[in-house]
Amino acid sequence: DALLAEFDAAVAADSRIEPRDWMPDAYRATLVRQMAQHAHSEIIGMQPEANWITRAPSLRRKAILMAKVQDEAGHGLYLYSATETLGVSRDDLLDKLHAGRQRYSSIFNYPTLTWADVGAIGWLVDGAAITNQVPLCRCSYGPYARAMVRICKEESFHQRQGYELLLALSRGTAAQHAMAQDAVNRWWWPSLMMFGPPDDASAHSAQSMAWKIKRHSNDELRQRFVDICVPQAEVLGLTLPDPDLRWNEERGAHDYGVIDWSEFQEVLRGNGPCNEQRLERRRTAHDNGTWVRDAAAAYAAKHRKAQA
Amino acid sequence: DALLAEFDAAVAADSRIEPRDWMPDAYRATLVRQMAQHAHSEIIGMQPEANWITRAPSLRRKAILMAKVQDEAGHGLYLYSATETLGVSRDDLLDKLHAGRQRYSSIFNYPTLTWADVGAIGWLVDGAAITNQVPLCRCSYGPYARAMVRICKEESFHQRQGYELLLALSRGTAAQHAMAQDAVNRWWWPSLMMFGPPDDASAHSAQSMAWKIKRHSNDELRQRFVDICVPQAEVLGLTLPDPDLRWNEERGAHDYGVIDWSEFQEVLRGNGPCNEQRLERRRTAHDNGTWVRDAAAAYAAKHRKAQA
Amino acid sequence: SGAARAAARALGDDALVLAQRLGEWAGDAPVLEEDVALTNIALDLLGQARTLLSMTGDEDELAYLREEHEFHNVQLVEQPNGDFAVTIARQLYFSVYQELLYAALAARGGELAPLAAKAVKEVAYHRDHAEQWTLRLGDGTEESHRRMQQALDGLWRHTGELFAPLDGLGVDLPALHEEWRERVAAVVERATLTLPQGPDRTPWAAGAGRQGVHTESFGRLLAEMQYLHRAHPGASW
Amino acid sequence: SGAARAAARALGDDALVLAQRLGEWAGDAPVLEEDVALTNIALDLLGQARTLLSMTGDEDELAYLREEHEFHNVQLVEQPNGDFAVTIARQLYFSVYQELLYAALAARGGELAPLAAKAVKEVAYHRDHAEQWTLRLGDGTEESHRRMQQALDGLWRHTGELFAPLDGLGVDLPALHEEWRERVAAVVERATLTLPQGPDRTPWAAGAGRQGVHTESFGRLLAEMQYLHRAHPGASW
Repeated sequence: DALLAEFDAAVAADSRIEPRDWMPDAYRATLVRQMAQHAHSEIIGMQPEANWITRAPSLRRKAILMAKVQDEAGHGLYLYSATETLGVSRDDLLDKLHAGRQRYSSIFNYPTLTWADVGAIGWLVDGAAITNQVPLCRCSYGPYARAMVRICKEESFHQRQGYELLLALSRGTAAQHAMAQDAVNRWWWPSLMMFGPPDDASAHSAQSMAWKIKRHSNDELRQRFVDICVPQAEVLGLTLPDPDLRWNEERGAHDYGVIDWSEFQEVLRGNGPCNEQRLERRRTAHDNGTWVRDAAAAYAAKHRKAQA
Repeated sequence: DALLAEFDAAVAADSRIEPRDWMPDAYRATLVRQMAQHAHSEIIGMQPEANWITRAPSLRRKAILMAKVQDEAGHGLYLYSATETLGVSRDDLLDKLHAGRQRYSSIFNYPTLTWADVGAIGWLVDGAAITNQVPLCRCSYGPYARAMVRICKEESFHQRQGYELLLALSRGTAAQHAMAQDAVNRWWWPSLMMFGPPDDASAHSAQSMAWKIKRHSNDELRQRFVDICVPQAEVLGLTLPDPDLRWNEERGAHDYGVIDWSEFQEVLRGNGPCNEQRLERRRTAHDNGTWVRDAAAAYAAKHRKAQA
Repeated sequence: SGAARAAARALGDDALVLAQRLGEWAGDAPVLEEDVALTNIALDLLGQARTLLSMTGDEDELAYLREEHEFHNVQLVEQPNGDFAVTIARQLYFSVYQELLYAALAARGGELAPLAAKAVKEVAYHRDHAEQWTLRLGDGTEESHRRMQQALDGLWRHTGELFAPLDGLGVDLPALHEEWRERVAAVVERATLTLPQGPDRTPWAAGAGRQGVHTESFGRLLAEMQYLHRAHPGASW
Repeated sequence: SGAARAAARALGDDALVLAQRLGEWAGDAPVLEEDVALTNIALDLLGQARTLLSMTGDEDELAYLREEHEFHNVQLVEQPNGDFAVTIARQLYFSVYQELLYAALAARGGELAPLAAKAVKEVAYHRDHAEQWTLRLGDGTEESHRRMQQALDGLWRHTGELFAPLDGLGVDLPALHEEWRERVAAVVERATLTLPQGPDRTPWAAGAGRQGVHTESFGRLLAEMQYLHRAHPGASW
């Protein structure tokens, strides 16, 4: 019909779809699913890093890490707000997260075992996130695209800080260097999995590309990430844990080893190292905060009434 | 009457009063008060020392400290059992403790701030306790006297271990020596207060002495304790924080400075450094354990029924 | 002078220790906005701490290599977070104090004045944050009222220490006590709560953080904060 | 041999870390009898740890100066205490395992046999203690049943690791797995509970304590355990 034609034309012309515009139900549902997952990832993603705030080994690093975790809370706020423009409330989204009915990025189901993990998350996980997210700044849905512009700017700052943290360790004592290498060993493969299943196994990709929610395939983005990381690892003086990693002259890109997708599926199914722990901690924080939120609501209601 | 005469005669003859013997209500009440306070002191007394179990600086010291805290739990068990012979249940006594209607020794309202405090508690607090308790092994009430025999044996073991811990610190690095001296500075005066108010201000003493629940006055025991500690402190190479402490040739005893009884009264009134913390932690442990005790009771009831 | 340095260091310790406590909240706040706000306050305090400690030595040596008794922060800031009401009560007591203190320091000039002039603006926000939450919790639900009153009562005994004279500071701290009490009382009253009546200091003479005597939980706070740094002597991070 | 020493050290780490966790209970048990019992078990385990670690080096250097990844304990023993049911579930899984293991070690002779022969008696008591409580909690109230089942389920994923082959031990650990499962199942069934059905190991290949990879809470356990020792390098205690 006419509305759909108008919508398709707008997407084709690279115009932004705005909250008041008509949009297909499936487009809206896809956006809600993806934006909610993204918002949830920001707040669950605070946990593995917050794990090291109290133990950061210098005051400068402590300040950087605190600021980063604060930014993640801020990103969560933008993204929940952007999602609310699609007609779902933050409370509702949080309930779905806590009930296990909406996802967050599987990467946060891996533990941060040492201080170097803070650096590896910055370099690799934030690096992968940026590679994924930069194209989203041109996403067809306006509020999401604008939130991503702001988020990407901050993320790239985090990524550089993570890189610099690892560099300091790599050039530090033998124990510090080993700590950095161990962290990269543990985070490399999970980071590659952040781009999602291979293109031929990806359920939602084709429609999302057509709608310009997504602009590059999973494998394209993964390749881009690998090509960026290899020279950075060399400068760091750290090895990426993949014996098959090598430059392919013909393709003008790096070949890399086979990803263990069975691990990815297991973590997705809830059997990763920290799935239960992360969700449980989130639920506990939420439950412990109920009386506070109730108090704020009661206070606001009283004072609205008093003014009316 | 005849019963009272018989009781008085037994006490006078240094016979033991046993649970089935008739006894005056006031004698029973005094014993319950004192024995309950003693039992409560054992279990509250676990807290300041347990505070260091997880941080003990060598495995040998960790084992010694664990064993000591275990002994305290054991002493609590004997003493609650002995008190139960007077017709009050442990549950009832614990309820009174948690409600703040029965006391525990005020000494446990002081914090253990460093590892050396574990030594100072052993040397000074256990030392004062033993000085108080050895005469109780001849107390007129049989079950209490017998419990005290067993307890005193273990306490004197603890006291030697505490002394030895301090000795190792005193002879260790400068930082260790300072840690030991600081602990002795903080625990000396509170230990002297463990003997209770001066004889002329002691409410219960006269009657307790007549009943042979108590055999020496507060000030007598305090003097005995001071005279024991002074030479031990010299061997330790640590200073007792009392400028007025000196040998009095005439009395054949040490003179010592004026005790700040206002502090004692404040701590007794609940305003010591840790009163709230200790009682709150005890209540929390008890409350957290309710479902466990309920389960054990339900299980026992089922299986009694099943056997009947 | 030595006394001035010691005073600056004590104020730095206050800020450092409270930042550490607030950092424990990260990710666990009752609403996402509070994850942002509490971390923001922690960052301000950490910044103040770094400036103050650096005036008296190497910030990391001071933060990571001193023993418990060498820290001269007031005991208030080391008290455990408890529930959100306890954290807010601690913030209220401390931010009102810090605002008065920094204002006095800024006014009097001298070495600490530039820091104080900057920090007083940050602290005004901390105080406003604490006030807003005191009002909401005090005048919210029955449960929040009860918890907030309990929190105010529980921490009251650590407030007297804030106004003990501090050598070398150049500010008459005892003179600020009355103003502090009035400001706190005004918020507490608006929040339908009662200003605590008990003693405002522990009767145990030795119980003052300014003399290097702390509470049991402080040792654990330091162990967590310093462990990694101490496990790698001499390393750079 | 080096492998035999590494195996002894790994068993020593198991005992040390579980003793440390149980030590956290001191003073907080649900009944006074359990303050005695849990500390007693902790003391037995600490004794085993000291013997095992001393066979491979200085016990204190090993306990206090290794980094996280140098500890080779199974992840089960480092899991946080949780509520009493979690502690009992951890005790049940681990004590049945340890009893089988020590019996096998005692039977086969060799360097570890004397320790194993002594320890197997201690562990029989630990296992009996865990069994009695599993029965009481499983067949007690509705709440205790729910908590106990949840505890068994939650820790199940850390049980598979117990039976991974351990080089140099001289005991065929995988061969003990079936016997372990039968013994645990028998208790669980008597307690009216259900043997967990999920995976008995984390799918993350690197997730094995025996290879020096641990869980997030282990870093905090070590920080607490080692802090004081590390804060005074070279001191004797």
